[in-house]
Amino acid sequence: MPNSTQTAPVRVSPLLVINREAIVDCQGLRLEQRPTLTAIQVLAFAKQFDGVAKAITKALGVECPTKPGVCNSKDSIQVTWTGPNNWIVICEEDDSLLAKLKMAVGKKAAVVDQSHGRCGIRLSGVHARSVMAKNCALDFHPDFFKAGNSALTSVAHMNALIIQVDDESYDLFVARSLARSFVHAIEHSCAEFAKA
Amino acid sequence: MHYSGLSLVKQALTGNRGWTRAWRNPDPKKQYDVIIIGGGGHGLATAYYLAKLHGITNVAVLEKGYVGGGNTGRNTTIIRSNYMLNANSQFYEHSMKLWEGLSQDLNYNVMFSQRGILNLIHTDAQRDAFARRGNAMLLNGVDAVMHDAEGVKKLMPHLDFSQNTRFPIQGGLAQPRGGTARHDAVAWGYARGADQLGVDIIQQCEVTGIKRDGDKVLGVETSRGFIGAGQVGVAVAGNSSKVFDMVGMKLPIESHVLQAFVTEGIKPLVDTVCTFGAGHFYISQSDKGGLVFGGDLDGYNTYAQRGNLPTFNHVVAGGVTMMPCLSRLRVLRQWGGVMDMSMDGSPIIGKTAIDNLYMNGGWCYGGFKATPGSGWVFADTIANDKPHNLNKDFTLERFREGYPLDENGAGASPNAH
Amino acid sequence: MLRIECPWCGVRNEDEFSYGGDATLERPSDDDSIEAWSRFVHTRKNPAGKHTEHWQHVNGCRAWIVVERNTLTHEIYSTAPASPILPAGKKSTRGLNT
Amino acid sequence: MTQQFRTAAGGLIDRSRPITFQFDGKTYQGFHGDTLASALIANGQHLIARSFKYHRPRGFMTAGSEDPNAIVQLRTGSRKEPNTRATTIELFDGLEANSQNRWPSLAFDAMAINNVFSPLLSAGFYYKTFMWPVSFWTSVYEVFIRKAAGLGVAATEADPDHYEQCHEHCDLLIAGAGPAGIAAALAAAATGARVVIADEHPLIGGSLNSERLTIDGKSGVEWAAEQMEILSKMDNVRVMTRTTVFGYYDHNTMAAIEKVNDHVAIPAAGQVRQRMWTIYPKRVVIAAGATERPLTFGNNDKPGIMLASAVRTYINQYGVKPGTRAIVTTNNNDAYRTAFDLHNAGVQVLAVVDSRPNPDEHLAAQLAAISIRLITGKTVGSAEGRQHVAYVQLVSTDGHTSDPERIDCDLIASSGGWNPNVHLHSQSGAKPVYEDSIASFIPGISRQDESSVGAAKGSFHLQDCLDQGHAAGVDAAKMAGFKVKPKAKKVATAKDEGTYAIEALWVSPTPHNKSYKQFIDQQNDVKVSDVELAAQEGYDSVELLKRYTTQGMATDQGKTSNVNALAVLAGQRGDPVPEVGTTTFRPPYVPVALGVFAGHTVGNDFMPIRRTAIHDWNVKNNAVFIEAGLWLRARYYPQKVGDTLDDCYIRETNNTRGNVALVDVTTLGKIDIQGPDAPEFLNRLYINNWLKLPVGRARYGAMLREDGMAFDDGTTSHLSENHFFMTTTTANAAPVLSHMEYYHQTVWPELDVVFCSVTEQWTGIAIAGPNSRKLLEKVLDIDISNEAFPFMAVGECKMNNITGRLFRISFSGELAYELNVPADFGEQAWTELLEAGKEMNVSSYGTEALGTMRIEKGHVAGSELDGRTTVKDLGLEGMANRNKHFIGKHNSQRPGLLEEGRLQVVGFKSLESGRNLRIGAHLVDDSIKLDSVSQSQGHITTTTYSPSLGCGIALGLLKDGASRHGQQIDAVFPLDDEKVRVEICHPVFIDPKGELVRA
Ligand SMILES: Cc1cc2nc3c(=O)[nH]c(=O)nc-3n(C[C@H](O)[C@H](O)[C@H](O)COP(=O)(O)OP(=O)(O)OC[C@H]3O[C@@H](n4cnc5c(N)ncnc54)[C@H](O)[C@@H]3O)c2cc1C
Ligand SMILES: NC(=O)c1ccc[n+]([C@@H]2O[C@H](COP(=O)([O-])OP(=O)(O)OC[C@H]3O[C@@H](n4cnc5c(N)ncnc54)[C@H](O)[C@@H]3O)[C@@H](O)[C@H]2O)c1
Ligand SMILES: Cc1cc2nc3c(=O)[nH]c(=O)nc-3n(C[C@H](O)[C@H](O)[C@H](O)COP(=O)(O)O)c2cc1C
Ligand SMILES: [Zn+2]
Repeated sequence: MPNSTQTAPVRVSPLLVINREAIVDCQGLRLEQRPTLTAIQVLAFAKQFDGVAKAITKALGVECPTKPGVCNSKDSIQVTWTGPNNWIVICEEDDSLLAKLKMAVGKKAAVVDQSHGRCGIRLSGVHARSVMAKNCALDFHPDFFKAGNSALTSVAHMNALIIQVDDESYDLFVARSLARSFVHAIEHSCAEFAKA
Repeated sequence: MHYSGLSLVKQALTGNRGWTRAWRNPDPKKQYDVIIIGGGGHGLATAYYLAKLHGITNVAVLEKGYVGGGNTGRNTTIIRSNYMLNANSQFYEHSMKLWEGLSQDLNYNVMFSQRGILNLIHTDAQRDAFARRGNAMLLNGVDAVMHDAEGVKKLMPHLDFSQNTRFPIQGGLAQPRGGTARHDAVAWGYARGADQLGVDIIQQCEVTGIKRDGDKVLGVETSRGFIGAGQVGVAVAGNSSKVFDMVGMKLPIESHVLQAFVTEGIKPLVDTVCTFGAGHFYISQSDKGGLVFGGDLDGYNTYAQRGNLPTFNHVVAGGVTMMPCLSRLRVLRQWGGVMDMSMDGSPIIGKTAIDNLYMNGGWCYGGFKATPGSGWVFADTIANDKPHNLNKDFTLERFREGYPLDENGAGASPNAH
Repeated sequence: MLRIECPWCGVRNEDEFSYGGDATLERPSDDDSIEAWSRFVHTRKNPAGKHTEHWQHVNGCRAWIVVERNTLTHEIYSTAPASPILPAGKKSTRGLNT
Repeated sequence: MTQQFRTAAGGLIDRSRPITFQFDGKTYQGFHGDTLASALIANGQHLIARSFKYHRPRGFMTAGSEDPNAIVQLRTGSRKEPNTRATTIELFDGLEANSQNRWPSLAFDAMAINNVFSPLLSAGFYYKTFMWPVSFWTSVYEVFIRKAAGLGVAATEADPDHYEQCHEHCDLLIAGAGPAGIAAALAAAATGARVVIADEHPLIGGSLNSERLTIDGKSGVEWAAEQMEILSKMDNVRVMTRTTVFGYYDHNTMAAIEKVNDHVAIPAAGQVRQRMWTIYPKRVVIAAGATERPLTFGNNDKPGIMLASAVRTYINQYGVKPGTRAIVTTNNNDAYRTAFDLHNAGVQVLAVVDSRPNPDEHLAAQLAAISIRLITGKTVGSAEGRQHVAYVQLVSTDGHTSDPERIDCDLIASSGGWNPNVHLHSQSGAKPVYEDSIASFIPGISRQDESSVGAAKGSFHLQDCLDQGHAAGVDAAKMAGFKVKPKAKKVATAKDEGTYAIEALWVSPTPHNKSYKQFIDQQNDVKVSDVELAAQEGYDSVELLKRYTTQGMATDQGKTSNVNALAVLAGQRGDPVPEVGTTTFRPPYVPVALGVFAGHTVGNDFMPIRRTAIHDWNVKNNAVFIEAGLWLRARYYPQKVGDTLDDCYIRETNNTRGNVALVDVTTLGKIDIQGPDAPEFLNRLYINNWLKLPVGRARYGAMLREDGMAFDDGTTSHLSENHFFMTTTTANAAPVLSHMEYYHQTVWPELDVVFCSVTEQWTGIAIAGPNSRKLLEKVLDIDISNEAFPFMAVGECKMNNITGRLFRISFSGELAYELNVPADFGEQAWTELLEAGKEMNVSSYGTEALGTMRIEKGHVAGSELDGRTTVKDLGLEGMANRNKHFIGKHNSQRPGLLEEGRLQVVGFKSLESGRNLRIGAHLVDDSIKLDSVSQSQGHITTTTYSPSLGCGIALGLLKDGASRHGQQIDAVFPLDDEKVRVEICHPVFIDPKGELVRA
């Protein structure tokens, strides 16, 4: 048995090696990482969808969306529809969230920690929409995709969750193993705006 | 009329007025001994060998459009016999041998060009798989050479040999006798050859029904009326399910689209047929100078004979990655063919549940190279009413009985072969 | 480009989906013969015209869906969830995209 | 003496911005706004290329992307671009172009000798010869044919430029920004609809820029420029110039290529050369205009012979005079404009030759007013001259050809009528139909959400174009749900330009009825006689004709020639043109560079890389990587310079077997499964039993495909009630999850279970070797004694505050554990384990040692699970419980999968010391010679040198292998002419009873 002179573990996100404040930072465009998020997936069991949504709403104080393509948020918590029977709850690191959600949904849903499995990136600025259009086939016109909208789709040929944060910012979540390739691909499409 | 350099000169001197039709344009007779449905390479070759090798000349080939207008006229013309499983290996090697004398046999230059085929290797796992295949080929009497990167460079100097690419080239498995042929010429050569032996080639004649008396086929309904037949052979590739539906048979086949592309003509750049092992891409240069290339299936059932963009983009990304200098060359045309994808990726040639109805199909994207061999064994099967040794394993029953011939191990998912 | 409407996520490009083939095949029961099972796995209607097929929205919500599509023209007549029990997709009112 | 053929003024060129460029090594000057073609013409250079087959001198036939002749080699070095149309190249400073397919020079081309032999080189001649002697085909004929083929020369280095892709959505996409397209854009945009309008040219305006037309009282050029201003300023409009819509795909998906930087020498940093647009419009308006076709007469391919409309474009748009003494020859009204424009530009018009006996009186009067001679009922029978037209011979269209009139000239402006650009319409799946009144094809019934307007629809009257464009724009907006506001109701008004009338003339009679080369497809040198010959030989459907003669298969895809060709074929067959039909139109509308399709997913970015949390540590510690799917895995860890793969994996294996070592197993698929029916679901998925697995235990499982073949294997653990955790092989992680989702959603929806991938959440570390427990005891907070944590036990644990999961499972066959920790702690856990184990010399090991140990242990993996093997073949049949239902159960009982003679997994030991076995070797009886027809009885799937056994061992698949242990056989590798004698043995080489793992 080990003796317990333990130090708290430090989370190392896959993008931390990109040791800059922002990955891309120029006039009208910024690409930065959002390390050490907490991300919890909640999957409702059969016929429990509405009940689970209510439980989440109650536990978090954020309306849990029952419609596809919606992310509701309050303070730092984003609750996003991610499938016919599941959601993902994302916020700044919060070790208590997992237990809180498990408690809230009881036997109605599976609650799975994905905090280390997803890597968060924020793309913002007036050119953000153009960069999105180069990497994703969705329509980002403000009449069709605006703050509070989300989509699971393919971005730069990789699976991603997109959440529009405000008129000019998008949060992108990708598998941690792909994070560096993903950022690299997005950087490509920023190049024309990142003029020297 | 015999074709030769001399006949060209003679005709040139008389203003090329003397050339006669390559094949007649007969009206269908009331009855034939054998009707072949499908005027692609396979159907025409079958008719040719029926007449030439089995003396059966009261034969009609019925083609709904123009001869060679199916997959024969839209394929990337790669010819090889680099198969791993015995049944395939022996069949395709037989076909290869027929290719080697085909122009002379048909007196029609099919431009069979044995510039070799090279399958690139990028990973150890591929090297292992190709070693197994190459050794199997040699054991079957087929030529095969394993190259390291240096060896590949001699054959294809303009590939990306740097380490600065996602999947650097480690080597390649080559079949030097592989190559390409002029697709149209194959159809026309067989049509002309069969015609000269008395076969009726009937174009613009679509088979719309098959008339039966119990377990016996009496003939076919066509857009040009009923035509009686002693035996009927079906060689309609992507339309196999449609034709067999006329006798209520369901096949272990799905129809999928495979696309092909050609660039503007350029001076010789790609000397051999080359396939990229890290993506879906293969390329060769036609003797007109265009680079002919293709890749993966679009992946869904279709009879539309046209493909879509995602595959196009994906195929080209593989191409430019494999050979970066392709980037500035331009695509001239994009087209598609309806593939008869079988459940194990291997063909079906033989008898059916109906006595005098025979099937030739399930060619997937590999049937052009089979053309001579396919016609040869299909003619033999029809003439003798039993499969030849070379096609005895290509039965319809193999699926039920558990003898799939699955070169890729993809199982019963046609879009994965 | 096939544009397939996921009953939940809305219209998406074909490359977000993976193809699952004929959706009308009936899976035999454990008591059925090997013959029936072999037919189920291997034979296909492969129609020229309306085809009812499975697709999975793999790069999206991961739902399997049933698509009615014309194999001659690629026209899509309808899409629906494959699972009878997953909560239906109530489309977002906020964006037309979804 | 530069630019002596410039007009005095006018055109859309900027005369204040001269540009210097080179063609064939010679330096010229042009102006900003020129194309390479217009600049060369301004300098009197008409000879631009040699034809494909006969190497005939060729000039500029058109002023646009349809030109069959004017293709050159643009730029040099790695930016070399063969077959580039001089008529579309915007002039830039430093431009270098060269002529192609000629030797030694453009003016003197030795291959022009082919001209003399042309009767020998008739359509399809190569199919009839080069067959004897057989050996000459490869050594002589083919060499010659290949050398002769092709036009330009490709670069051989990598393209230094970048490309990208972009998506756009809109209510209306308009292809073509001529008057019709502009009118459509204005009308739709005024309603608020989202409009994209694209045009190939740098300016919008289409034919307005090359004609002298008037709209709303302004010149067409001015009007277009004003609309460009208006449209560009609207938020709901995207005006895309230099953008060609090249493909119409399913579900109204359009592809376009934007030439972002082709008009500069080198794109600026960060800029792409070209961009591909995938556009998803609700509706498409095709306003692509029409393409003029030439008249077909003797020697109609000489430099100095141009389309009548091209002559106007050169004069009006580029301010150059394509000649000094011109003949206009036509069968329709439109070409008269050319006579007026030439006259206006000060070029002498010797005659307008109209093949119709009774031309338009109004036009005749206009000609008379400026004293231009009008010759009717006649046409050009032949053009004469060496490298340029010097004179024409006129013949009567009624067949009277014996006394041709000779007129000396240096320019023939020729018009055979107009072909609406039905390409995109046709690509959309629709069928164009023949329209007698214009003697050409027009769009037929729409099959997708598109309509054609203006010249693309066969309407050649400017006001009609404007009206139709406007109406189509309004309709599109309405269909997209927009209300039409009053200001959107206004249509521009054009000054009347008279009407279009034509009497088809497909082939001109020749002087004295002599045989002349009358070209149809100028790039591929297809002549009228070739079409006739093809028909004579039975290649008499359009498609056969095309393939036999190569008509329409060149880089221009027959834009100017197809209709002429099929009319000739129709004549030959004695059928009306519509009965002959057209060939199939296919994308792309113009040739498009491969680079643009690839975008930036090329080279290193061809596919993304998946990295584990240990990746950076691996890099720091000199790991050599290997690809596994998209993952990079450490294969082995060199310790010092010169360490080979063998040195490393033997060292790593020995340290594992004898001590303790760590391997990163993150890449295995991991699936979280929860729900009351999870056990039942697993029970149907796997062949073995899952209903009674206790909490806290793992079990090895195997699953089949529905066809009965083995699919995947791995362990699944029962974490807590109704909560399971599955691992899959790296390769099958995604397919297995999809497979489970498929069965759950479509086959067994009644089972209450959910699952999701957690592959990314966890870093997996295997700690293997006799000292593994000792090591873990140092760092973990739980009791892992054999009693408390036996083989196949599973439990939660903590290591230095990192909460993880511990699994007592073993791939190596040693006492081993797998520790999963949240991935952001992966590297920390890994280094802490190494740190803690330092005193016991713990090391890391890579996939090579991992593989060695799995072979020694006889564990099957991907090379045996190759999709062709059954669990019986793999020796796992004992696991199957056939009293329950599971996927693949029935098909695995097909006779062929059960019978004797199948390949089964066995082990092999080399019997020749020092000689290892090789993967891919085949197993044959010793009597076999290496080149005889296969007697292969199986093959070797995986091999290694076993440090534990001190010899080469292997696993393989051998016919009836299970019953042949102890026998000998040859493992042959004919690719390298090798043969090794081997002993067949049980696949488990080490610890067959599994005592180590349970220790
Ligand atoms: C893009 C592409 C690339 C390919 N690349 C290669 C390659 O590189 N190498 C290779 O070996 N193979 C390749 N193939 C496969 C190969 O082209 C085919 O397997 C082969 O040509 C099939 O020949 P066939 O004679 O059986 O069929 P087809 O040539 O398709 O002939 C069948 C004929 O039957 C006619 N028909 C159909 N229904 C009826 C009816 N009811 N009545 C009358 N007639 C009917 C059709 O019109 C057609 O002409 C490729 C295929 C495609 C589409
Ligand atoms: N005989 C005649 O009298 C005759 C014949 C033809 C045209 N016209 C005149 O020409 C005008 C026709 O106007 P219009 O607007 O229909 O055609 P247009 O020719 O003026 O404009 C078409 C535009 O579309 C562009 N284009 C074509 N295909 C494209 C593609 N795939 N992608 C992007 N751009 C593409 C062309 O480059 C051109 O700029 C009218 O003034 C008409 O009177 C007259
Ligand atoms: C090997 C091969 C080479 C080809 N080369 C050319 C070519 O150089 N130019 C061309 O226009 N088409 C070429 N094609 C394509 C044909 O024009 C045509 O697209 C194809 O035969 C399919 O017919 P479809 O498009 O009429 O349906 C080629 C086709 C093949 C199979
Ligand atoms: Zn979805």
